[in-house]
Amino acid sequence: MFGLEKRDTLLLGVVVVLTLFAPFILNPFPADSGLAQFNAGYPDLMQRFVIFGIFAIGFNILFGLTGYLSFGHAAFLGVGSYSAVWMFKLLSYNVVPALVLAVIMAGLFSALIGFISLRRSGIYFSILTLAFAQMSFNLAYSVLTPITNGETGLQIYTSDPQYLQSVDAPSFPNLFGAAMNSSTTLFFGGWTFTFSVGYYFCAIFLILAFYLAIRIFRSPFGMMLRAVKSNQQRMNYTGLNTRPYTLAAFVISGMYAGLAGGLLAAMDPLAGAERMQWTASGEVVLMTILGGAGTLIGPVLGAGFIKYFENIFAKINDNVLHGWFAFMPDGIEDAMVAIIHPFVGKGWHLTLGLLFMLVVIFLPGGLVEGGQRLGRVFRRKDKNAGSVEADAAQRRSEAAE
Amino acid sequence: MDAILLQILNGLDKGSAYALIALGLTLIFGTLGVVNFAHGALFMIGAFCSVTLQRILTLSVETIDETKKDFLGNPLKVKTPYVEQWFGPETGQAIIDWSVPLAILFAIPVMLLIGFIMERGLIKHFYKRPHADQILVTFGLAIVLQEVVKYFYGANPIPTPAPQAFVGSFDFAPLLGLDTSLAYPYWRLVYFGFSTLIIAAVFAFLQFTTFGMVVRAGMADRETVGLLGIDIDRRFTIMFGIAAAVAGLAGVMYAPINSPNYHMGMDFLVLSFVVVVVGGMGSLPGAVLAGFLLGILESLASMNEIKSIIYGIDQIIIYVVAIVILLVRPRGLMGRRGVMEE
Amino acid sequence: MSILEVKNVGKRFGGLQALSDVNLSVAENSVHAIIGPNGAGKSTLLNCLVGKLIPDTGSVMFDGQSVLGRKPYEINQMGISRVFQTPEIFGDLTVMENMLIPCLAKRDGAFQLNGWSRVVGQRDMIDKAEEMLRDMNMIDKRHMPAASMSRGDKRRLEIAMCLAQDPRLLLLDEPTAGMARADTNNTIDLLKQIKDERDITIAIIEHDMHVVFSLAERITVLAQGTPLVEDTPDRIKGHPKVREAYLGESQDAA
Amino acid sequence: MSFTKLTRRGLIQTGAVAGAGLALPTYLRAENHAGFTNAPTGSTVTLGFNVPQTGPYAEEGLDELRAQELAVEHLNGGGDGGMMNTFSSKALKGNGILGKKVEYVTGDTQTKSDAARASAKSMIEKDGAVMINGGSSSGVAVAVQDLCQSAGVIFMAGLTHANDTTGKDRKANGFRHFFNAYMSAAALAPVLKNAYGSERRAYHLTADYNWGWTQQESIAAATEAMGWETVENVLTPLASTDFSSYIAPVLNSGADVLVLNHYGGNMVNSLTNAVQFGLLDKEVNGKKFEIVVPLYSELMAAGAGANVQGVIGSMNWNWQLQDEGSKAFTKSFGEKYGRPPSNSAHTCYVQTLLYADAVERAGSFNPCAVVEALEGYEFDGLGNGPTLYRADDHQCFKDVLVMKGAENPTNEYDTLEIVEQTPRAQVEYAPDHPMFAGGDLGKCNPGA
Repeated sequence: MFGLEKRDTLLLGVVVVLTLFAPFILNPFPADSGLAQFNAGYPDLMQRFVIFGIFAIGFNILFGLTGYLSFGHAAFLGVGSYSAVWMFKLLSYNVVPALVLAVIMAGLFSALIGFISLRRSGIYFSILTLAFAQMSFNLAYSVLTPITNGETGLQIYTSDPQYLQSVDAPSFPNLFGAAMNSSTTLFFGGWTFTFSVGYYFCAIFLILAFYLAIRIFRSPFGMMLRAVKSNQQRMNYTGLNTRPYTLAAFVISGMYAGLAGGLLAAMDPLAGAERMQWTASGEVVLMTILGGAGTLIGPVLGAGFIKYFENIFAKINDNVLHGWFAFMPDGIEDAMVAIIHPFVGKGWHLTLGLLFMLVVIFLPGGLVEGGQRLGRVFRRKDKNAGSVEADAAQRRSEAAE
Repeated sequence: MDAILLQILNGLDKGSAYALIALGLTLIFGTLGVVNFAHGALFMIGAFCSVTLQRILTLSVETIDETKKDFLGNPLKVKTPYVEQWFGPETGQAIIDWSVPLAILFAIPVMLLIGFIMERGLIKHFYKRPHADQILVTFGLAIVLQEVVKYFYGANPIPTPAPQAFVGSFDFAPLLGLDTSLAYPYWRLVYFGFSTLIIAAVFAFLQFTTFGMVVRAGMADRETVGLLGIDIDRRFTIMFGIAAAVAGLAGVMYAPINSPNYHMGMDFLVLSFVVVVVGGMGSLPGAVLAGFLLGILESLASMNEIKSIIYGIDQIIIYVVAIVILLVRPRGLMGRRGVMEE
Repeated sequence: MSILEVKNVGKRFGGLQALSDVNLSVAENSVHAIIGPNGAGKSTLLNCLVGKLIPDTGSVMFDGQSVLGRKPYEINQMGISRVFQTPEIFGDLTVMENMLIPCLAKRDGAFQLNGWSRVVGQRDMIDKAEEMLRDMNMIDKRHMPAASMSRGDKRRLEIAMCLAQDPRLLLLDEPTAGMARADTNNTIDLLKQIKDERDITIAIIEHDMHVVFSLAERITVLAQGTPLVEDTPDRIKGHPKVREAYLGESQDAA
Repeated sequence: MSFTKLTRRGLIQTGAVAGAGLALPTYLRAENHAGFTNAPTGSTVTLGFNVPQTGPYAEEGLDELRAQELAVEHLNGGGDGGMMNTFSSKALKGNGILGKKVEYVTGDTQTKSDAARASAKSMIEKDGAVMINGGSSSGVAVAVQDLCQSAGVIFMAGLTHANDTTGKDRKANGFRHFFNAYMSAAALAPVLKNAYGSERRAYHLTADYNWGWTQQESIAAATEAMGWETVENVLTPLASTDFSSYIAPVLNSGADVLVLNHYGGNMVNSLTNAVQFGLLDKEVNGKKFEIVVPLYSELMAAGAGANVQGVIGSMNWNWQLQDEGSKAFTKSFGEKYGRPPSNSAHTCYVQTLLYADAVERAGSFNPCAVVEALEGYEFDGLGNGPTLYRADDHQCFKDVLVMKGAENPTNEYDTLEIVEQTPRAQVEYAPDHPMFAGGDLGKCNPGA
């Protein structure tokens, strides 16, 4: 179906179901229960899941397929956001021109940086992209303040021209009138489920982005990209020019990043310079590898995982902890809180750091590999040959041995 | 003219920190082939060795002074450090005053140990893994290390003063016969001297000891050295320890220059990689040269005369240099031809 | 009719004159071997032919066109394929994919942004690749990752990949280096078969005299960066200069 | 099962139809008729405390959090009541807010606009917070204030000092108790004139971002007005850690005062570097060289250690103030946490009380009612003397403290001493002052 193999159709189906039913899936606990802390089904976080999913899917097209480790992709995300907000400022709150410009600008910017950076490979490429990204961030934060509004972040003022904004259109990013921040809530017993326009808007892009990624993975072009990763020498002596292949991958992933940036701005019309910082680039690298580089679903999982941590774990404070362990005797309660305290709330970075290390050490194929291992334990059956997902994860773990 | 001289002097001092960090990074990359993103964290831990020693030396007995009040109006608890009790107030004060230089002695075993543990416990398993994995696992480690430090020391910078004897600055102007002032802080001069010493010691160690010879041979051609039946593993562990110690010592002495905080390692990380790449991956003299060079360039770029020509140049100078070098001379200033050139 | 004309090629590395005044003419549809002791400049010469190195002096003409200054992939697209000393294949890809890549390179050229079509949809290419694999007796291995094959298989795959491009000139760089005798013989048979079945010119750099004399129609002996003699295998065998410069040493090695 | 809408604009039509069709009156929740975002229903009300918990300002965030927790305790009738006893308004009874027990959620701003907004959004969308309080930088404050405006909740800013927060970026739903760069400059100028004379040549180092620029602009204007000359203004990259290359040329510039328009880690490092260079020991133009740090904080002073000695700066509040409110707050904070509160802790505590009080007086959590209650509100007893929340820009006007690094601190908490309490009249300005121009409060937004 859709020009896909059966397995891929299945995978796409899973992604579609997961994204469409995310408001239910991510809110498994009743709103007033103690575990509601772990619910992630509120619009902002769900939007982040899919937006960073898109970002990571795009990044994976570059890193997972060609093996070029870019430390500068956050710059394209930032460019996308700035472009989108500028469209809001100049034209109207309609997201269509904003997203179009975001993708185009990110594409142009990544073509420029890619053209220069791809003259080198390996760690040099990484450092070049890192240098470009840091430059962009430094400039955006201060020197380019007229364009980026620096520290505060680019936002929309009532004094902005908005030449095409009609009077009755929502004063929030919208798709022909459907505002991104509008939502409907369903109360069902103790549960509340929120369906937001913004989320579903992003979800559709995620599904499209995922579909496109499958097509690229399974195309001759995708195969060439994997060949670049495997053996550039052989590429050259097989009459293939690797530079346009890598550049195309770079630009495609840059456009994905631009789309993600544009969507971020569409969900929340403010673009901060921090989203261009190298640590933000590092974050997408971590997402991709955590989920499983070179696999289709991995980056999406990785993105969800990290964003979940950032947003849920950081909000657990001692007060909440005491709430959880309240049923225990006082001494033990305090001890439990003391043990967990360093890892949550302000210590969420620590947990994240430990997790990265554990995943990189024990699951080089990322969460996808972890899932497969689990699956194998349950099925006690050898993995099916021919699955790219399994292969990519497998290969990374072989390389690790 | 004197302004430029001053900035060059200043650049040398800044550069000495860059050079020391890059030197350790290059040692690890050159010998072990590992891209160590936790190197900045080692520098930070070094600086916290100073803090820790200062804390240990100021461990105090508390006595209650009824005549004074604390902020709540309760009698003030007066703290007297044990060292003052044991050695008398004057010697005690002097020991505390000299805690940063003393921390060098404290830091060497600590950093070596941390280096050994890191290499044996973690890095060893990553020799054959792709660079990306190395970057990730060491990046994860860097986060963990800095969070642990933050847990114990807090996020605020901790003042770690240099000994009183080094307070103030030295004026070079009379020496050079200039009539303006060319003042430079004593402690920064000490830092420069100290770095030069460490750099010289590392080079001497590699140049004149058998151990160093083997390591240099290993840097040039690891497989051959392995084939010679030399236990390269043990040497690599030691090299990692030494590299950690170099980074740590750079941090120990840096503590009085800028009050240490838990994320100072990350601040230096990107920069130190740029230095290594500019110098030439795997080239020790390159790392040192590039460290000083970038320090000087950065200092010069911070002058208003230059900033008025290119606004904001001081924000990006380091990266511009890195990009130009990588494109024009990919093996770096002193990298060997054919080594890591692609 | 010669397909490859090397004229007065010289190449210098710092103080070392790696090649000087090399003249070489490879006739179309012949098997031409280049031999010589270590350091004779064989690999340097080869690298000058495929665009990895640019000679300081002289010219290299392929089929009447100069290859100098062209990138390796351009030269390959002109019709020169190269087999490496250690097999260079796409280790992470399956055998089938390894075969498809040169097929696509032949059809689509150096770059094609066909991210929307599907690999499985390239029926003609797949047929071609499968036929090639069948010829090489590797069809049953088509789903294996290439890296997991034996060395002999990797070599055969690499040769197959080169042939899939229907090159006019096949360059082989010590194709049997480090191989067991049986594998070497297999490779010789394979090359003989290729020579017989195709309109192809083969230039081979080899250390192993057994291989050279089994295959070559003409041999050029290179010593210290310059051609010593060029002749038929029989004449080379007995040539005193060659014996002196080369064979004495290499018979032990072989 | 019922569909109910929490939507403001552009509600999905189908949702509305389904809601109308399926809704049964008995299941409809009361808050949906209250007409504003997150109207508290049950017996509790949730406040959102959004402070930096990671990154360079983590320590400051921690102190804000302490104060906020203390405020919640006091609002719920726990502890000694702190400033509630000294507050001029007696609306708060210690029984929560409008009888609802106060609960709170916390989040990490990371001192990044994006992260701060994400955290605030999760508090609003997930936890149902009616008010967001806290933060430690102006970029974050402006970003979160903008978010609260569009989401329809109240934003009570924490530490934010840039003029823009209540200047060009002012918002109807946002309130700032903290002082600003203009007020710092206005308070500092006379003190500086007294201390250092009116013929001084000042060299400015300025953090190269929005806050730095407004701070520099303000202080330069104020000092020039009293006769000082600005020799040079050098912008320093935010990412700088070593300021030596910016400080080294100061001595040769002919300047005799160095103004460090830096905050946080930048300020700790630049001040430490300046002292290292021995600037304070020099004599230039026959005068002793001096350093000025327009915005001080206790934590920065602690980070800079002995280097702050003799350096003048300004603060919003300090625990050493002797008014009843300050004493009460310092006592209850100190007894709970074993340390005196910082001025960012104070501002967050006061903001929480002010919000609660405004709700009590308005009798409603509706943001528009709260805005009305706070606008033009005069109060006292929360430190800094009589204070006005100005209606025009939602900026508090009160006395500003001029501080000086203590020469002989007796303990680790009194490294700064109060030089002068500059009266409110001296730091006031017109709402349309050029440094604050271009802003528009807009209308209060109650959200849903």
